[in-house]
Amino acid sequence: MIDKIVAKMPESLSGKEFTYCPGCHHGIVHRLIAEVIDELGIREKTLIVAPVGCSVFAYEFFNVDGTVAPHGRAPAVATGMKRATPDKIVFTYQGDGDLASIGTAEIVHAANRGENITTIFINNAVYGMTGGQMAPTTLLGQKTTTTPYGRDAKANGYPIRMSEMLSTLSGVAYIERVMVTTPQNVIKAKKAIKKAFEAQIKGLGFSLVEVLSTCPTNWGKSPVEAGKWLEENMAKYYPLGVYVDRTKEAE
Amino acid sequence: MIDKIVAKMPESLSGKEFTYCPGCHHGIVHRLIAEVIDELGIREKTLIVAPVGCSVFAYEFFNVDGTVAPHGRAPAVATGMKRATPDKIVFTYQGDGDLASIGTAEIVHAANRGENITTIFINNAVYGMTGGQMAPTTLLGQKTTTTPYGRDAKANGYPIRMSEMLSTLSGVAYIERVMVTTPQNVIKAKKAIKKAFEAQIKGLGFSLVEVLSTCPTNWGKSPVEAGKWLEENMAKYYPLGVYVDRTKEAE
Amino acid sequence: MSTYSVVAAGFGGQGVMLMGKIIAEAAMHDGKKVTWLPSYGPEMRGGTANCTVVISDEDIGSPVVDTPDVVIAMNIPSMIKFEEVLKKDGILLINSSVVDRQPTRKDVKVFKIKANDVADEIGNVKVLNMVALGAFAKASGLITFGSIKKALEETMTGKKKVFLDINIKAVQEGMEKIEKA
Amino acid sequence: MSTYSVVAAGFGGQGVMLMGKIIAEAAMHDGKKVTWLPSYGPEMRGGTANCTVVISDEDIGSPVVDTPDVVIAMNIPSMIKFEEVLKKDGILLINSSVVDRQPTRKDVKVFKIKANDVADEIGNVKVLNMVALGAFAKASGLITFGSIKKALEETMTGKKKVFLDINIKAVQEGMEKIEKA
Amino acid sequence: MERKAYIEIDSERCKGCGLCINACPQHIIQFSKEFNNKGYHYAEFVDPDNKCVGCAFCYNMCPDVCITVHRLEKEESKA
Amino acid sequence: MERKAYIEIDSERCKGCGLCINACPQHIIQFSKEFNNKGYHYAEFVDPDNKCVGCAFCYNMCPDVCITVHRLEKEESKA
Amino acid sequence: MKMLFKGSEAIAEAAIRAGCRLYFGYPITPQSELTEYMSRRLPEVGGTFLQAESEVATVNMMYGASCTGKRVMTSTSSPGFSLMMEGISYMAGGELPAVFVNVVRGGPGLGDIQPAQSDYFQATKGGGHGDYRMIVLAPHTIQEAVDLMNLAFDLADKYRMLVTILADGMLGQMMEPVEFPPMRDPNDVPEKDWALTGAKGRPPRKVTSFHIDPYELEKMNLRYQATYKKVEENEVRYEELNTDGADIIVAAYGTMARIVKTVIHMAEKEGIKVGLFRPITLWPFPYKRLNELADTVDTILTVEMSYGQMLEDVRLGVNGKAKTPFYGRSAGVVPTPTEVLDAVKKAIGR
Amino acid sequence: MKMLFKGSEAIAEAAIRAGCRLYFGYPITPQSELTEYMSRRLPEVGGTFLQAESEVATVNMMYGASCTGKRVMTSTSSPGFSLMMEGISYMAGGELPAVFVNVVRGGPGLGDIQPAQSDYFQATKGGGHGDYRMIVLAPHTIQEAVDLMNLAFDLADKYRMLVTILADGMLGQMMEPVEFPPMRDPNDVPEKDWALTGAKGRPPRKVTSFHIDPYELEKMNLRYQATYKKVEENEVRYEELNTDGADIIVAAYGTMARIVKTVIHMAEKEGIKVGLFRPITLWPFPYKRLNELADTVDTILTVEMSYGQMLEDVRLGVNGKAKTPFYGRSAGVVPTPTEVLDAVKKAIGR
Ligand SMILES: Cc1ncc(C[n+]2csc(CCOP(=O)(O)OP(=O)(O)O)c2C)c(N)n1
Ligand SMILES: Cc1ncc(C[n+]2csc(CCOP(=O)(O)OP(=O)(O)O)c2C)c(N)n1
Ligand code: SF4
Ligand code: SF4
Ligand code: SF4
Ligand code: SF4
Ligand code: SF4
Ligand code: SF4
Ligand SMILES: [Mg+2]
Ligand SMILES: [Mg+2]
Repeated sequence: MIDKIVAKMPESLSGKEFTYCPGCHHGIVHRLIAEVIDELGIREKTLIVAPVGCSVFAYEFFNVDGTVAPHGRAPAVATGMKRATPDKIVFTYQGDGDLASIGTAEIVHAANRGENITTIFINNAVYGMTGGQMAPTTLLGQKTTTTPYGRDAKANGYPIRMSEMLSTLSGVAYIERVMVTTPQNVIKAKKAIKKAFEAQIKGLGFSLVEVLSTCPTNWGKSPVEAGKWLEENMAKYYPLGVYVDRTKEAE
Repeated sequence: MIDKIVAKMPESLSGKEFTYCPGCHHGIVHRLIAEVIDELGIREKTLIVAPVGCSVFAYEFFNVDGTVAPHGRAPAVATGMKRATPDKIVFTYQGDGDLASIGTAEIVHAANRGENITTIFINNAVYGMTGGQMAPTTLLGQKTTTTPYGRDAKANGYPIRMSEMLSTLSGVAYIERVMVTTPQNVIKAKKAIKKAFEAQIKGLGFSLVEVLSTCPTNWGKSPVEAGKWLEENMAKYYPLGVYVDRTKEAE
Repeated sequence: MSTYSVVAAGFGGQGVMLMGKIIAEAAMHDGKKVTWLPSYGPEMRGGTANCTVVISDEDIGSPVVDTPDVVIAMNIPSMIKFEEVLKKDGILLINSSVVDRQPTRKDVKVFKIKANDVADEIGNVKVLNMVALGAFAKASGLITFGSIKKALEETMTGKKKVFLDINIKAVQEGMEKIEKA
Repeated sequence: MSTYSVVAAGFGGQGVMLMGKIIAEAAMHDGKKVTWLPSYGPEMRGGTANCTVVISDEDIGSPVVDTPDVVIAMNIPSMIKFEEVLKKDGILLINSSVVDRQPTRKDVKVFKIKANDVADEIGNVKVLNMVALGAFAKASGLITFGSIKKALEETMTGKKKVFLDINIKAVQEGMEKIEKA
Repeated sequence: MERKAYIEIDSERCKGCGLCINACPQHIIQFSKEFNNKGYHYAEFVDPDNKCVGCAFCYNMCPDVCITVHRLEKEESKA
Repeated sequence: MERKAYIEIDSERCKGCGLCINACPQHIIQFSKEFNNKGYHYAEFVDPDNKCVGCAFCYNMCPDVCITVHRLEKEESKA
Repeated sequence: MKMLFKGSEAIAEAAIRAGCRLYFGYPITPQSELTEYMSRRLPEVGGTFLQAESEVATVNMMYGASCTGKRVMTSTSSPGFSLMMEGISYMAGGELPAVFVNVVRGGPGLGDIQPAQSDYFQATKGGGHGDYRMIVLAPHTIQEAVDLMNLAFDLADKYRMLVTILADGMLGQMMEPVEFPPMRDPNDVPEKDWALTGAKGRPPRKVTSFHIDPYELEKMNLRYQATYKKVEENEVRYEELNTDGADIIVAAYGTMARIVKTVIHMAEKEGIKVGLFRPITLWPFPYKRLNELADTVDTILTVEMSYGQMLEDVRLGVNGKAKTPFYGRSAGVVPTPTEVLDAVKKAIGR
Repeated sequence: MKMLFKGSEAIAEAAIRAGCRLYFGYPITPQSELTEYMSRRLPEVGGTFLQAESEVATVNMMYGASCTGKRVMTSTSSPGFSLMMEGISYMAGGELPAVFVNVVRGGPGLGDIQPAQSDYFQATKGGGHGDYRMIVLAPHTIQEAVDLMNLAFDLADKYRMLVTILADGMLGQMMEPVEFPPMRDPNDVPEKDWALTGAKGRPPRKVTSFHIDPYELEKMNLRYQATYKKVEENEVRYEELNTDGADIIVAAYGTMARIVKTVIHMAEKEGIKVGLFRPITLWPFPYKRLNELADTVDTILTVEMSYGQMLEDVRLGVNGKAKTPFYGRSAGVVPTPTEVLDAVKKAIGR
């Protein structure tokens, strides 16, 4: 009998303990990205741009060179990096406040320019780090610390569907929306992330994977309940699937 | 015989001479807006937010209260005004640099919130005021002072279709793209502008009219040639038509 | 008395912030000047939390305190961290339901309260903070039961009103069950 | 000569900016220090444009000049605007093809050149600026024909090279056709 | 033919862009020989044959709102 | 039954979120009675009947990368 | 009746009582409680709360709201305030009144979320472009913060200027008992004859900072400068404690000044008489009074939660008449009373 | 060979010769020619030009590019610079070298597009949040601007600091003959052992301004402060003209100093000996030399195209030892030599 390790901490993680709350999906997504980087053999030339948000320390958690951008500006920072050193693989990791609110202009234009970078977008319908305020992706009726009476379309606007919006742009090579609530869709999510990085390696332009994620702490739910709430509410409003795939056209 | 004036300077224009170059479409659009304001009888409660761009003086040209916003921020300024005084009719007038480049986040979120304001968007594929630099809407191959070798998708990104992108947002009541190259489509454009203002009057949310426009000076063409170039090039890439119309649903 | 300072520290879920707030409010009702200052930031997510309450007869200068007069340690890390800075002859109140080790300082007065156990007995482990608060009141003499009650009454309003009685009970039990070590 | 300043002013399309630039370059070739400063902004779109050239044997301080030594007025508004500030005994060169009125100052030297007409005769009205430039060189003696020619040769390169001869011609004609008023 | 309509052009306001000239179906607007004070060859309405139909095409295309369009209507059309 | 697979859990790293427990098809992970140093009831692998199939569902759901999954394979399956 | 209130929330409540019914903001630690309080409370009083998409949008929403003549405010912390610089310059140019609260945290960059005073230059010298000024108020207790809110809105309206409350994470996060002033009627403010309310029965009004002709723009600027001069003459505020016959005067503001108050007691016990000079208006800075005080002591020690920013204003005030040493820590580290006492002793050679 | 070059374009060419191959920017008058020159020229030398979607994006692209260790620059004018304040603070916190050119125009707000010096405070005192500093260079001729570009990039790399060239619309728009230094090989710069180049055969590197623990953040800050001190000791630059035995010294920088040079000649004719003190580094400011000069004259007149910003640094330098009157105009109006001469006369009572 041979004792074979089939799954363990990937090399592209630094091993530092995550600062996330128990059950927070940020951790799952980190691991998936690290696995993909390992599998593609690009660790030594990958640069991460972390956001401001709960994942602000992402640059510490990955075993790659990296930095943290001002809130929302990761796509611009990544653009600067990639333009300066096109041989590197550059990815941003961003929350919904970061990407869909303050950083709207930067993500739209990075996508539109077809910057050859990859963005992992964690949509947890809330500002996790600052204490559960409304995000642009907060669902209607959802209570947050800045929508204490529930999000109201008239007062606070609508939950924004970023993948759909960005899909209208010509510079986009790949966009998919996934979630990581079950082992099955964790595997799907990983495939999507891999495709996104592959698109960059092939030089096809901008790629993005939106991951519907939980924030058990600010949702006031247990990690398991949070996963259910996500499936029953968020996944309805934010349909999973591939929104753009120009990786085949290109082949 | 009665001598009847059938068309003259509308009351909602101040009468100040426009600072635009000969043949520039900004002037036509100004007149249309003023006519619409006259016809709707809302001059005394209309507020204009001018942009930074060739139309920076728009607030002087209209016979209404108004201001000029920092470059790109007109939708946020208008939001502030409208939220403070919801009984007023508030509109922004913005160029493509202003709205589609630096002001991307502000226009996206005003639209997404369904701010009950109206935006007139002048797309002339160029930064007019600052001397003909590339705009996000500059066509591929088009030479500008910052794309001296012609716009190249790889280096400079793709011409962005704002009406299409904004149409994905839930807060939008009305979006139409028009042009003003002939008397016939001038009349169509006016109808669109009227619909947009009516949407606001009815409280339906965000409305926008994109006007494909000429910049004879920076295109290096005569006004008449510029109109032709617009029809033959811009109108192909930026299809005219109604992109969103929730004014009927609402009735 | 002129100026006293209290640090309440523990895990996030142990209600130390509220404990500090009730201490401050009670002292206010007793006619004192008070400040309440939370730790925020690094310790916030998941880890430990603490707050500092200053109680004084005079206007309070600094709400930050180098060397507190009283430390309420609701868990081990808190005891380790704050035992060190406690003033000589100060009071160290330990939640002995959770803290199973002994303090090392010999120049301070140590008290113990089995806050979790007492709260469990009353019927709701969540009121462990009020049990500790009662013990604190007893050990320090800084605030009176009357003003604690008043503070609780003002805090537990609306939907929270149903929890008022058990919280008051917890304070009382805490005052009783405290042990001098 | 120590420091001389020249203002060239006219409609946007009259090429006054290039005229100024060639003056500056020619003076540079003559071994002088020079600055060239455009007006930009309010007047830019559609309206009038002007530039100021300072020529000196020494390092040049201010490139802005209150009272120029020479004014080249290519149209009526320019003449009206700059006649006023021209230095006493300064030179006022007028494009008499366009300016149909007389200057009012009596304490300045007035010269005229029918720049549009002369340029038209040569075969391209666009070189009217070089005609004026030639006249300026003659009237002021500030720059030599040789250095003007050199400046033009350096400027008219690539696709513009075909226009070199006619520009040189224009300068020559300007030097000849200038009239003292 | 009887005059049905005519236009007035504010020649000092005009920038000579020619858009009205290009738009007029009757070809009765032309560039002036003269410059206006701004230095433009302004647009002139020249309609000796009373061809103007009052369609306001010119007005609609004028970016500088220089044009006023008049129609001459019969008394009875008042109602 | 013979042991086919097993997992190791880094109990000090574990935050007791329960996602692995929820995901395990064999129900062989449970919360510990003890606290770890962070103060959490960490996850424990309790598989007396060798039910673990090495599916790595637990690994895949663990947000804190606490789990290492082992499979015991026959010698010949090496190739 | 006094209530125990968190600094951020007390400021919010005080703003509402000062007649503010419009809040635009974007969450950021350590002031999100202010934003959150507004989101709960404003709907109760018929006001409008809007979470903007960013601080850039925030300042521009304020610009728009202020144009209409209504009282408007926002709150943020350091990086957010930096993003507002362009808009602030525009508002100053448009002579628009509004109130900003900057709950300063450690910097530069993302820094940390602990209290600091390292945005003094930004607030007082103009972080944005152009020759503009803001009135800057620096409360040192929650009660003072509450009291200054009324003043802030009144000064803003009176002078058509921006007013910034420069607080820090400590003041924002701590609780103290406060007494609130009565609720003011938001409509009971003097009419603004420049506000954009619709051109009904009057010529249109324009709010602008733009003039293509520099001489016109200069005229505007000379008007601003005249206003600034008036403010410098009339609105200087400071507190003095123990300065009479002091061995040394310590200049400090905000939270730092609280700590100095503790130091005064500690020093007394060691026989040192420490005076406190506490500017309440950081702009206009109390140069004149400080210059007078410089005649009475040898040493004016500046203490800041920064590496020396107010220090420059202190030196400008003292103008060479006394020694001006400095003690400060920054980046979110708050000097302890003991440290400051040591600095005092060192400054007077003890 | 000398060539007649526009200021903006000369700066661009000089940057390229200094080894800069990356330019990010957004058009704005009066510096768009610089942006446009880069768009033409960089592709010729294998460099990268990118027009960003805004100045906010610009500064962040610079951040990213600088992380990789390459030389990078941008140029803008006042409102655009204001939008960069957050990013600048982050870059300062990340100790990232880069060069900014601010071609200042009249403000505040949209202002106008004429030359001004009203962004002095913003550049020298920190328009962004936190205790950071930038090196600020103020050329007064195009040749000097060209020469300073090499220095700017070298200082930026040496100290891992931001360097700002503070110019104005006049310097940007005018032409003068210039001589360019030779083209440097962009790869011929000292290796940066902190740059993000991929974690190959070494532990990963991180660029950050973030530390949740204030004591860690303080350590970073103390390192910045140590660097700033070194720069203050080693990099002060200024020009003195005629200061020896002068009746009055005028302090002025950039374009304003050029005008003062003309005034010196004019004054000479009237028998007044005017000295010029021209700081070339606005930060670090030449306080020490100014303090020495204050011993030699009664009056140091500051002249600015603003309402008195450098004036504060002059006063800090003089420290009460001489009179420090001021003359300035702002908003795009440039004081004429005659006006300045009058101010000189008034200052010395003639
Ligand atoms: C300019 C600026 N504004 C605001 C903040 C405060 N802030 C930090 S994280 C954050 C939002 C985080 O939300 P999100 O991007 O959704 O990430 P999450 O924490 O949910 O993963 C905000 C507003 C900041 N750091 N900088
Ligand atoms: C923050 C800022 N950046 C840049 C500018 C310079 N600027 C003025 S107008 C303009 C672009 C105008 O283009 P567009 O919006 O398309 O209007 P147009 O002139 O073409 O009508 C720019 C970049 C500015 N005023 N402010
Ligand atoms: S606050 Fe929410 S998003 Fe942030 S770490 Fe905790 S669970 Fe995750
Ligand atoms: S530059 Fe272009 S857009 Fe601007 S006024 Fe002239 S023609 Fe119109
Ligand atoms: S109204 Fe019609 S017919 Fe008459 S001039 Fe105008 S375009 Fe021509
Ligand atoms: S369209 Fe108007 S501006 Fe143009 S030529 Fe005709 S009248 Fe003149
Ligand atoms: S590998 Fe599969 S069966 Fe084994 S413990 Fe994990 S989830 Fe359960
Ligand atoms: S999923 Fe990971 S962190 Fe959560 S309980 Fe299981 S082992 Fe612990
Ligand atoms: Mg989020
Ligand atoms: Mg445009």
